[in-house]
Amino acid sequence: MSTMSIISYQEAARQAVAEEMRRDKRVWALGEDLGRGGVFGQYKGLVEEFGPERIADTPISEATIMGASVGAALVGTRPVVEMRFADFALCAVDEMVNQAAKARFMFGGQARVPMVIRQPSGMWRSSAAQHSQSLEAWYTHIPGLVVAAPYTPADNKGLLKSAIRCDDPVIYIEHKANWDLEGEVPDDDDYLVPLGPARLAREGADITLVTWSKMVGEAEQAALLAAEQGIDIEIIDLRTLWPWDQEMVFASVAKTKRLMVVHEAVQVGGFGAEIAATVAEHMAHVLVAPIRRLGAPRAPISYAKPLEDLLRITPEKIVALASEQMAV
Amino acid sequence: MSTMSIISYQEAARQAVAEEMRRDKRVWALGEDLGRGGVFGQYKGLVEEFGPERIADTPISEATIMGASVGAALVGTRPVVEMRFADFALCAVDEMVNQAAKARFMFGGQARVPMVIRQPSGMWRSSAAQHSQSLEAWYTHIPGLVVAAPYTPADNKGLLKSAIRCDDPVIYIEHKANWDLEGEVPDDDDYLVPLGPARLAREGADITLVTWSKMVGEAEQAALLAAEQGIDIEIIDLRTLWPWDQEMVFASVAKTKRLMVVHEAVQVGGFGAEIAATVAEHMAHVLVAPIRRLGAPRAPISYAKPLEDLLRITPEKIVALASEQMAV
Amino acid sequence: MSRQATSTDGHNIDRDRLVDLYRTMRRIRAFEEAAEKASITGQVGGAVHLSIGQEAIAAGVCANLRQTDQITTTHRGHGHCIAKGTDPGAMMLELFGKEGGTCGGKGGSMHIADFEVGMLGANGVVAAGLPIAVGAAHGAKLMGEDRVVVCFFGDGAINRGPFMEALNWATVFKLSVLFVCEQNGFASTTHSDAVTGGGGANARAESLGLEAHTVDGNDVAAVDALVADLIPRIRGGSGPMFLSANTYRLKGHTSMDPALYRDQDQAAAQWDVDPLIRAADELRRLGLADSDLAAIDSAATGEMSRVSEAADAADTPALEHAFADIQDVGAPVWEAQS
Amino acid sequence: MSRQATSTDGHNIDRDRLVDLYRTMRRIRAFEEAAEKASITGQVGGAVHLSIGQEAIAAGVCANLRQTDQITTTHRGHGHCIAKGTDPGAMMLELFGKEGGTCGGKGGSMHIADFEVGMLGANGVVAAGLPIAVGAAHGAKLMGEDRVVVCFFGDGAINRGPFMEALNWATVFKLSVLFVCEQNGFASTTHSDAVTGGGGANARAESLGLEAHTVDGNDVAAVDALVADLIPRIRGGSGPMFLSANTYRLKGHTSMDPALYRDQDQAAAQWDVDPLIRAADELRRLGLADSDLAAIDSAATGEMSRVSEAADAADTPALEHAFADIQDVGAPVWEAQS
Ligand SMILES: Cc1ncc(C[n+]2csc(CCOP(=O)(O)OP(=O)(O)O)c2C)c(N)n1
Ligand SMILES: Cc1ncc(C[n+]2csc(CCOP(=O)(O)OP(=O)(O)O)c2C)c(N)n1
Ligand SMILES: [Mg+2]
Ligand SMILES: [Mg+2]
Repeated sequence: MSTMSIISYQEAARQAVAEEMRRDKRVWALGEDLGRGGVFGQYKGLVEEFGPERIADTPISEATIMGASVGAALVGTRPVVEMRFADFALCAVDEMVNQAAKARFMFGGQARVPMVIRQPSGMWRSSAAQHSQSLEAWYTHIPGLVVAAPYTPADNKGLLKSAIRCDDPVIYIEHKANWDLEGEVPDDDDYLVPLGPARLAREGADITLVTWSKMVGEAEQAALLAAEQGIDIEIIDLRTLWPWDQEMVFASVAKTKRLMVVHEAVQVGGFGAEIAATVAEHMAHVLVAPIRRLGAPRAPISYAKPLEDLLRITPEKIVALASEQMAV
Repeated sequence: MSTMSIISYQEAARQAVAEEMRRDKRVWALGEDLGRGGVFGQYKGLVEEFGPERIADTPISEATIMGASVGAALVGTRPVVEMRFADFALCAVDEMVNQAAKARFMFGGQARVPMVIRQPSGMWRSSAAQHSQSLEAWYTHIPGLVVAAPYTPADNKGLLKSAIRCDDPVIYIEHKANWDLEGEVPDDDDYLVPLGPARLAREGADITLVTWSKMVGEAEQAALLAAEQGIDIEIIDLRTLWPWDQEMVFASVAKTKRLMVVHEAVQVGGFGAEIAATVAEHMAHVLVAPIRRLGAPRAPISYAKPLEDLLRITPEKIVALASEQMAV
Repeated sequence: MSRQATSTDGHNIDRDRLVDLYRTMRRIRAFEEAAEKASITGQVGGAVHLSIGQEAIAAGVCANLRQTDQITTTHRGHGHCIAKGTDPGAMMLELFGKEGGTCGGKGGSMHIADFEVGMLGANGVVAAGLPIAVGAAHGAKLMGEDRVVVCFFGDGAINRGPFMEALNWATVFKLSVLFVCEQNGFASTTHSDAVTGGGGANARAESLGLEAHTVDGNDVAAVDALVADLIPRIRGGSGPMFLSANTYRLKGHTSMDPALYRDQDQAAAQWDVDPLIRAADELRRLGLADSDLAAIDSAATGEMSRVSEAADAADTPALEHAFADIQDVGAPVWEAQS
Repeated sequence: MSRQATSTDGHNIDRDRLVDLYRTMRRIRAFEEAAEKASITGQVGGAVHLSIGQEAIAAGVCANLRQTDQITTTHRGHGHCIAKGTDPGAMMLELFGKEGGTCGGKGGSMHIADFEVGMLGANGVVAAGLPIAVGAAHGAKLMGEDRVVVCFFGDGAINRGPFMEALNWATVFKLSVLFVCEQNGFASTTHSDAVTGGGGANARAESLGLEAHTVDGNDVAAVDALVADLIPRIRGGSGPMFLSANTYRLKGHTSMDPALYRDQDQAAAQWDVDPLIRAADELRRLGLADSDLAAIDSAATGEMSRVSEAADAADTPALEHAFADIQDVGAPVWEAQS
């Protein structure tokens, strides 16, 4: 039986990397400033245990951090690539999309590209337009990529370990505002959360709310508020966006007959559209209210806090939409 | 009254650039091999008329082709940026998304970024996974960007001219398999197709089919086949994806009560999801059949023709889906 | 690095000019000290990267530019903005995220821009300013204008691909750009040297066809003298040039960074070769009275504490600005959002 | 370029070795002539970039590699593949998009790979192979293997940012990479010189800390001799090195390109310094009989016309392969698609 500890989201990820590095000599991590623990401290202490070869400080060369990782993965190592901010991964898109995602297929299965691409995402402390983006939807659109976006510390441990063990490139999205979030996490060295299945974060009868990453927290708060109005929200924390757990979502919608999708990313072209469209295609007959999406307006993220806040998904906005849905 | 000529999609674009360069000294074009007419011949003869400063041959430096264009746009010129293949634009994503799309906003409106980013897209002659992608959905997700994807030669002239006159960055997606497509195009130097409104490509009573770029042609063929089965398809050629013509789509769906969205891009996370989701949110009550999307499977594009063909949207696939929808 | 002697002696700098340069540096310092404070108190919400210790480069370079000349800068760009003529009041409002900020409060420290004085923007993406600067110069060339564009960036930025692409581009198109590399020893928490192969910035620049210079970036008179020589040549059509300015980042990477990863004695010693101290020493040598120096200092401190107070008191931007200046077609409509 | 004398004389090359190199070159030539033909007839559907005229580089470099050594190449990589030991039969099947192709027909000419012989992949994106090669060498270092990785690319690729990043990376991590720049004068329809600033590839490499060499890339013995010297040093831990090989692209950019944008007389003259002609002349000088040469030539031509015929006759890949090897979780299911 596995014991549990209460640790932070960040510590959970740190443990995941450390455990996998102990377990498998081929695993290594690279990125800027990792030797001092990484920009958010998520690599703290690792260079002391594993040395600077396996916790590698790199030049500011995102394209080559990514491209070299592809090469290193092709020859059998398993790089954990730190992109620091998801926004900077935009300096390495050819390497992610044209190389990492396609090499296995283009080469007819001769080689694998086992790499994890960590992309801390989302709004965090007035970071403005170039340091706040949530671009997970992009990666769901690219064949060859797995996409994960955990919310709980336990998932950040178990999914990151699964991602490191995965033989395909995984876009691994941690939320920057989640680093300090604490929760129960199994101590077990082999605690894995499989890539794919969602997590039922809250059972409810009236509305199925599908979300991921930090928005799970907002949804949970919203559910409490909604409960006061007699609305019982079921929350599905998708945690893996590709593949996503259609089965759990469909089963829930079959029960609640209502669907809401909530994400921090821009609503237009967000991954919520995929979920909404899929449910509309397959479950229109059971729905008693129109599907609702809640994402950010299609605006760059403002620096000034009140303007930035305008773009945030809040529990209040979720509840408002929930009541609207129940009113139909 | 404007006279018309029958010209190709490629010639239409060439005329658009030439006319706008004559009209406005600030307009210039840059990219690899433009001095020899560009890789598809779409700049043929322009260097002879405008000289090598305004039809500029660049090094193979996509990031700087894009970034320098941002700088040149910020100071008042109007670059037409040739990316050659949409796939290569992935070498310049920071410059497109973090810089071009955000500068006007981040700088509080002090400056504009009038640039057109031409991204020839789509499957063309067994070009395999790195030369065939359709990534328009990505750009619809990015605040600050306009996205256009014309199908007819007339639209390729009128929209490209509008894009060049637009004060914001426009992602301009031409289909590589369309260059030789001929059609009537107004000779008028001021023939503009505004960014935004869709084009009703075919009137029909039974199903609204929303599509864009080369798939309009497939849809038109499908409509003929479907007509033989008594199914009357209305085709909306979106031509601008952001902003898209919600009004025309909604009006058509209100009439036909059925929606199909068809695109060449991967279905998962494609722009079809946005249209489907939006209609599901707002028009669920009028629909008599579930919405249907038709896009490519989430697979890299194979080189071998029969495998490549598997990924194509064909008139037959469209008709099959249409009959299915009518059967509901 | 050991303590360096001031090398201003050789430059025969005019005292009045040095006073002006000193004043610019002091104003930058005072601005950043105020910004640092406001960052620590939380009045400034976003990341603040201080150029404390690097002011001589901003001052010495920009003193040689016309208002119509243009610059691009980085996350660490307050000094360049002030030296180019941006109003510190508007800058501080921007840092506070307030109405009247250079960008209406929508950009913050890392996105300050002031097109009226040729400040084409700070940038949150390392090395992203290089292609933009090159493009601004390309635009000038196309329009037949004799502007010079100065591009500031750090020693960490030279390892990003766009660095090379931009320099090559500037050479190929013979553009009027001065690239200024601020060699402050660090890229965030990493020693720049540890991740930089070969002969460094100047060797790379020369290999790309640029004339490359090195200057003691803590010696404002030396920077001024050298740049005074380079800018007219660039304006005259020499093509792009490169300048490495050796300096030291006296503070951490951000205002929140205690910078414990570096040798603390060495870091402390760098305060002795602070460009402000060196310029003040030189001014004294040139006969400026201590009281005159003190007056400059207190004017600067006073100015910046006023702009800081004003910024604190100012209004936040009207909410609808969150949806303004996105794009002409297809932007969200404020009324629909609110 | 004027006609160059063969410089093999100085290399005291063993005749048997030169015969082997000649045979490799001739096989590459014959493969590409067959591919060109199949491209023109439409049997090969995708773009075909011929390295005709550049074979000496592939042959001379790869002759010095072990099977466990690795290479990456570009859109113009047939020669490198054959020289590294990839079966031309599988390559031709790949070009034809047939079952049994190196990549099962899913990649085509621009994505040939053969991991068993250390051929880590061609690439459709210019310069994308450099970081990958560097990463392969980084992997070898981490795993304690003494492999050398050779990275082939063109003179146009040196203007993309990843070129600089990859070279810097190789220096910083002291990796066992040999970068080979094929200076064929063109980047597609553009003269490479016209868009390349400064001293070119070697100057850049040296500025990044790499030992850089130049060789007459049409002289297979010279290439062989130089690389024979470099590879053991690299394997011994010297760190990365750079080699510019001067050559000429005798054909157009693709098999469809008549290359009318270049001086036709100059282009014609280049056929006289074709590396095959030069090697054949040298072999005759070393006493090889014309009949022996002819035998090598006809063996190569025969081999490649057989692989071409076999490819034509082969089956197309099973359709379900379009959905195989995408990813372990979340790939489309063939049954659901068909
Ligand atoms: C492309 C990119 N990668 C990483 C970062 C994170 N980052 C911000 S500043 C910095 C260090 C930059 O060092 P340098 O260029 O020397 O400038 P300095 O901070 O020393 O002024 C890093 C790595 C970024 N902003 N952009
Ligand atoms: C990033 C990128 N930009 C542009 C292209 C189109 N392209 C293919 S080959 C080529 C020329 C490459 O020149 P060089 O590197 O000298 O190789 P060569 O063709 O001469 O062997 C270009 C521009 C591409 N494939 N990838
Ligand atoms: Mg620095
Ligand atoms: Mg070349």
